[in-house]
Amino acid sequence: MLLELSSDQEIFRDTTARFLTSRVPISEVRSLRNHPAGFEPDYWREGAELGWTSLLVSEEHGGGSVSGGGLVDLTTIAHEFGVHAAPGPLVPTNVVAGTLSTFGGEAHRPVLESLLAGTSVAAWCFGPAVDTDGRGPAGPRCRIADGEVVLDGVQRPVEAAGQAHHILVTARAEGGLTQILVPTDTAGVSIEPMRTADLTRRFAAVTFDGVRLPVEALVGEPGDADELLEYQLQLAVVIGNAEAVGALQTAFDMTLQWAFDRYSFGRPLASYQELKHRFADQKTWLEACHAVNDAAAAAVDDRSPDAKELVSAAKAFIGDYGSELVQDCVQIHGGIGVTFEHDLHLYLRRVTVNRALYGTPADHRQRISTVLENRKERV
Amino acid sequence: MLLELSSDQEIFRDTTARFLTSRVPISEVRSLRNHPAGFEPDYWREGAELGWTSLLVSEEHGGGSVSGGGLVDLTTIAHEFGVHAAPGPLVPTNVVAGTLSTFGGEAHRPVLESLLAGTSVAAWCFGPAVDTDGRGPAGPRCRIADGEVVLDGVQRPVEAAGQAHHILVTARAEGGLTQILVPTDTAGVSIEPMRTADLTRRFAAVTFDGVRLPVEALVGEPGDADELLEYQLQLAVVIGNAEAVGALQTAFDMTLQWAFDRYSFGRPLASYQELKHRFADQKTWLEACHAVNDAAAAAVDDRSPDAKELVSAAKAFIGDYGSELVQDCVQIHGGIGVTFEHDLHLYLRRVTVNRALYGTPADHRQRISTVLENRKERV
Amino acid sequence: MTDAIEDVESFRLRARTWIRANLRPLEPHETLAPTLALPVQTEEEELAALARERELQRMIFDAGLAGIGFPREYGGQGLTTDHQRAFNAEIVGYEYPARLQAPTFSPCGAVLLDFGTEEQKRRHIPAILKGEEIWMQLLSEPSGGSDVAAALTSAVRDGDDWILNGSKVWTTGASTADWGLCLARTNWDVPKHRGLTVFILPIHQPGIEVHRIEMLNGSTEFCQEFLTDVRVPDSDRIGDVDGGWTVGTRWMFHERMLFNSPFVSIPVGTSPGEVGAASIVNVARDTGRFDDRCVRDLLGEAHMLELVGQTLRRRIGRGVAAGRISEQSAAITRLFAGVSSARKATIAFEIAGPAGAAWTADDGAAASCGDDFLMRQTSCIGGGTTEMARNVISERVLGMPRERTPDRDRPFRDVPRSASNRA
Amino acid sequence: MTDAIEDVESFRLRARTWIRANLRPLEPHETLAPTLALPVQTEEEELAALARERELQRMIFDAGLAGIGFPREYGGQGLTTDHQRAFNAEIVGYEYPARLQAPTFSPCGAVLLDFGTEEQKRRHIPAILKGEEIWMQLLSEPSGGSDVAAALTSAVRDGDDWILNGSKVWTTGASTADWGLCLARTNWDVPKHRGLTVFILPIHQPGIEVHRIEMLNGSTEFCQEFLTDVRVPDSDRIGDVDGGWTVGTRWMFHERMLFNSPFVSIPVGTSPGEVGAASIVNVARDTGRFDDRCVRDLLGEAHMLELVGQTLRRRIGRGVAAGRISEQSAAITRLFAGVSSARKATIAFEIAGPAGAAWTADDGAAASCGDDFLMRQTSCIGGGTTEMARNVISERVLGMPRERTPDRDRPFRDVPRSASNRA
Repeated sequence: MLLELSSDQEIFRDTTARFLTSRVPISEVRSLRNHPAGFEPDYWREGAELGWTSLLVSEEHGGGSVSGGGLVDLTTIAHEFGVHAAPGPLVPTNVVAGTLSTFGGEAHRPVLESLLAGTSVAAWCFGPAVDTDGRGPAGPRCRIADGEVVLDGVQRPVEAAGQAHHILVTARAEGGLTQILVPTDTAGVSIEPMRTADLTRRFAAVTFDGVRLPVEALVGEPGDADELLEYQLQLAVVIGNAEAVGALQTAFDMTLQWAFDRYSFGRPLASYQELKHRFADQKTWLEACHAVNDAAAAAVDDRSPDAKELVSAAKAFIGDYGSELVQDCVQIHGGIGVTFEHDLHLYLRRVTVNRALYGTPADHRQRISTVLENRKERV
Repeated sequence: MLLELSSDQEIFRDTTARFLTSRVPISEVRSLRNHPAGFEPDYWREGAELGWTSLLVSEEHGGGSVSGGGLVDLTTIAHEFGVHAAPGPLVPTNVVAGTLSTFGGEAHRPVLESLLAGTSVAAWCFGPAVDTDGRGPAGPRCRIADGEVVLDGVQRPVEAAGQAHHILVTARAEGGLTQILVPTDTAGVSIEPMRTADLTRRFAAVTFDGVRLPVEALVGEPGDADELLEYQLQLAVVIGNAEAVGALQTAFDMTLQWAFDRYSFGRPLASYQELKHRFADQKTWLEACHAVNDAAAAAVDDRSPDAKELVSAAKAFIGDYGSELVQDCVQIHGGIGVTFEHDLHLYLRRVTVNRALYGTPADHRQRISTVLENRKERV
Repeated sequence: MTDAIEDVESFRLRARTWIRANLRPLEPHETLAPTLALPVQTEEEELAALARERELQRMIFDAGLAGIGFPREYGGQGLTTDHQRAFNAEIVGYEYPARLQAPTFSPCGAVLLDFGTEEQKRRHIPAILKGEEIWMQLLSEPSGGSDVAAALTSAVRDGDDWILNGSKVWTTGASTADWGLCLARTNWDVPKHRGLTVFILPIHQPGIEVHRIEMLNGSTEFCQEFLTDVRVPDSDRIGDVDGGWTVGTRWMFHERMLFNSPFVSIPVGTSPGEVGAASIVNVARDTGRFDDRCVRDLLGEAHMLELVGQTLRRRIGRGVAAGRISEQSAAITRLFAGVSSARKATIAFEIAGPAGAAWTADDGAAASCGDDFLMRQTSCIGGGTTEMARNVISERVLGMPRERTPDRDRPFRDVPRSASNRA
Repeated sequence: MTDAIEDVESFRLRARTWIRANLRPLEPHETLAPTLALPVQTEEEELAALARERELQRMIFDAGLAGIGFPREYGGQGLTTDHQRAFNAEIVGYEYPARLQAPTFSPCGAVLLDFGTEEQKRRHIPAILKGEEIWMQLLSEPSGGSDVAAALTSAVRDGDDWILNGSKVWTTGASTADWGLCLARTNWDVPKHRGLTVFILPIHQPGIEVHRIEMLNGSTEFCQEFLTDVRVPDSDRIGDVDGGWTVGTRWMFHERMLFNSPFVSIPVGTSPGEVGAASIVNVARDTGRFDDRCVRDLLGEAHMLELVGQTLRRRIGRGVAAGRISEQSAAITRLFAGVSSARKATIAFEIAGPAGAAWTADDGAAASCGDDFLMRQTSCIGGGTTEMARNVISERVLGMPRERTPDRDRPFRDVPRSASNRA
């Protein structure tokens, strides 16, 4: 998170921080592992009232940012989600809300309103995305004919598909990538829950079997969703990164405190040089995680030409170095750090799962090299 | 090197160690940087009398091993080459001698004898080798017709090409890979010296421009050199690794001693826990380098089915971890460790250059995955 | 009056013949070594498996193949590490009593052999080798971490008995073990290493209360025990009063040497608790990514680490056995195994891609990669941390100056400790 | 009586206009920042380049653009780090006096500004800003390594003068510099930090003998100086007698902050001494390996490290400037830059393949990768080692306990030292 927030941003962030502290203390988070949805509807609705879902939505649609940079503002919320290991589908709901506000038609207004009000949440299928190697089953395909869209295929894993009223799907059509907002109660949609390394987030495999929708369900121009998908990916990555950085910050603070409190061989752990130097590395990586994701968020808000490479650099760096950081926190805690009773794994899970979603570090390094390749000039 | 040598092996190794200590002390090695060949002919001839070039050669051709495992024996010599940063084309001469003894015809006997006597040295072109991605210019090609072989193409870098009387070349022919022993004074052979990160080894780009030789120059069956090349690669890698391990051993010992002697902030460096733990890692990697290359040498001697994967594991491990080890030795020395005056760079060079020759660590990891792929059974 | 010992190759043949005739070949996919990452067993399943293993052990004993490195007078074979290694090669692919090996045969059995009285050895070692006694280690404590010698569990003399109070943690098999080996403090007025004593005690008794520890992946393999006024006769003391650190040092040596021990059968190629390179190959197959050069690079790295680890283990094991390098060098093997196992878990997780976050049974070998990754540091923590291994290597193997230990020369009761463990 | 300072954007425009009108655009491939890995320059080439830079600096001075962060009364512009940053963005792609920036403007000029007397500042700072005086640092010593405060170079009072004797090392520009900033010991009977004093002195004088140090790659950029009875008037002392560590601390702070300094012009995107990610792309192109996914993975990593390093430098720079984090946080930037530069050199070497061992000019960008790799640790050694940076971060930024320093409270003459430096 930025070292300097404006006072408005600070109030905004702090409101959410205080809400999460009281509504989802760690004991509550831990018990949500058996909750079918992973979060309570009331909790989400109240969060939406604090602005969790409105930052990427234009003012004319009832949204608005705090600072003028909606994604930067949203990263302060996401950071607190990470700090508190908070539940709730922050990434997909915001990606869909932002998309519907900018590219959605009149038909999508009621959905957008319910997302803003927090009375429903949305899921987003990260589709046949951009430069990764197309692993997993081929994504969905669709045909458009006679005023109808017909959708077939499978997508997995999809966050909050089982909790969402709508899923934003990217499908291959003859003309190119096409996006469709699919109500989850449409005939032909089936949702199979998956197992996950997360405690509170729920993922599903979603199958579309001859799903028929009116063309009003289309989002943006059919066949022209490449840039839209790229933009959504950038949003999802930056929000997920901000959560991960919040989780890393908490894990780091907790472990540093442990090193001061815990004695071994008559000395605090914090007095051992080898551990001190590892903390120095951790601190360096942590500051770097903050720095690169903040820069990525600003670049996406500004539609800057370096947004793609910054977003992927942030994902690749936070994924790899963040994982090593939090695993080193586990190591310094020793056995207690891998017990369910200890809090550390809640942060470890957040970092781990976010690393695997929306492209692994290796996938994003490939994306970066594509950017480099497309730079014609020899430096 | 093996922790336990037989007493014969020990005497053999020690003879070379004492020879190198007196003939090429470090001051001499340093001054050889300006020597056109990198070594004196007398030095090489005397070394050959100590058995440097005879271990892979059968007894009937005047060679013979100490222990029955010629390559294992040779690694003890190569280890001493690394320990003393000694000059001389140990890898190519032995690869060629071993090849000629096993696969060479009568026509090659005089060459083999001169290699055994140390009156000439040989070069070996590491050709279009095995599973790497064919980087660099396409290797040489040859045609066989009317009792003649005609050879065209470029090979680089080739160790000792400028010092050798003969070069063993692998070329693509219609029937497949073919090996040819080319006298360097043949018309159409041109040898361009290259710059190198080494001090005493010399490399060249060798061009073959319509080089014509009688078919007696062929080594092995034309079109059938794949296995031969694989065997040569294994020899080259294991010998080069053994040199690198010797260099690592010296760099490690030297740096450990420095840590005991050097004081900083009123304490010896050796008393700093962070450095102690790095030395623990170094020691672990060093023992692992010894272990895996010794196992690889034995597997090649035994023609064991796991020879390929062990050789490549050794190359990949020693290349990556050995580089980190010796670079950490530089780091612990500080600025003095990168001066020409200090001895450390002689070992750094040996490890660095050997890492880049005969396939990088990444190339050898690809080779390993090919072995895994070809294992049909699911484990 | 010692017989000439059996030649390794003839022993190998004898073992091979018996194994093939008497033991069940494993099914493909079947694993014996329990790892943290495996699906959790119910207590009934665990007990049934153990009963079967006791039976197998008895068969092995009756065949004259049990306790290869234990002396013949205690029911063992009086053979060497080389014989054990031959046995380990022959047992590959067959059912065998995996759960009995550690900690029962070693370190517990090995410590009894090193320090037990003649009577203790005669009573327990044959019973162990017949599969009649299963043992557990009561060593680590919640307060202690790597500082095993800082045990707070106390043993107070009471006539011919000792009264033990305290808590032990990270024990395995508490619900199935018969006996325990326990390190306790008998003197608080001397520096920590000089006030410890080792005892043996039956586990199932009223003064011992056992709690299962839930790990983050749901495994409940580990327990914590609370000892309340547990009475142990002085005849069940191992080694001297206040001489427990001598025993403890050897105890931990046996723990580090498990893979090169003459007491323990571990099929060649096994690395318990590790994500094996072979299973990573399956992750690549099941995600359809074997053709990706980056994935192949990672597969090559994983297999390289495994081959290097095996050859290193062999080198160090032989070097120690031959007396060429110090026993402390076992820490080198331990360090390498811990770090490379963590790296392999990371590689598997990376290859699994999104299946590392969420999965179904359809994901095949990729399905457990996320949970394995969450647990990856256990390879660098359990059985002595990698930090302790680095201390041992630098100080004991390389002879570098010892760390400053303010607890070394002062009565243990005055040693600074963590806030939570202060008086 | 201070004027309102010029607005950053209007300054930027003024700078841009002047730069475009007066400075030569660089050719493609042309680099200005000297790195260890570059082909060695002859002394004549070096002197010619420097003469041109003095001329450029004078032009910049005359244009009212020199010394952006230096006060106006000493010939500077009295502006801020933000103005300097704007200038750094505008200078990209143009010839500029690269060699004058460090150590002349900072740390030397910056230290003069912080601790010089009014007379010293008036004499030297305008001369520096006009390109008339080039400075060098006489700081490190052969005996000292990271322990800069353990300087053995002595300064003994003699009337109004001081007599200096000793040796300094890792200096740059000894043959071209006019003045030096020198740390010396003035008191051996107090702990090391309390017996140091800083002096300034002209370099070209008989008592100073300069030896070039040959680096393993043939570069002779660094020198060692031997000072024999060098006489320095007390008026050339900087700061208090025995107060040299106060000066030295600030001196090293300026050194760490070069990339966020208001005194130094460094084109945006430059990382001197580093193998840049862009040049690694050229290695991939020149070896024809851009299509290899493994190579692309490495290129992605290199560029990632570069972007992260840039954003980190900005974050830390702004945080320090705004007083949100301590000045010691500069060590974070230093650590990251050192480690990531070493990694980038490794990546380039890996991609170069066999051209890393031997090369000709035909190998293009791959040609220098082997030598760069040999020199890769310089990024973690020069300008304060990464080990020292980790000490600073853990102790000063995170407040962890200080290392035991047996030299801290004892007279410097009694401190244990390396065998080679004992009396």
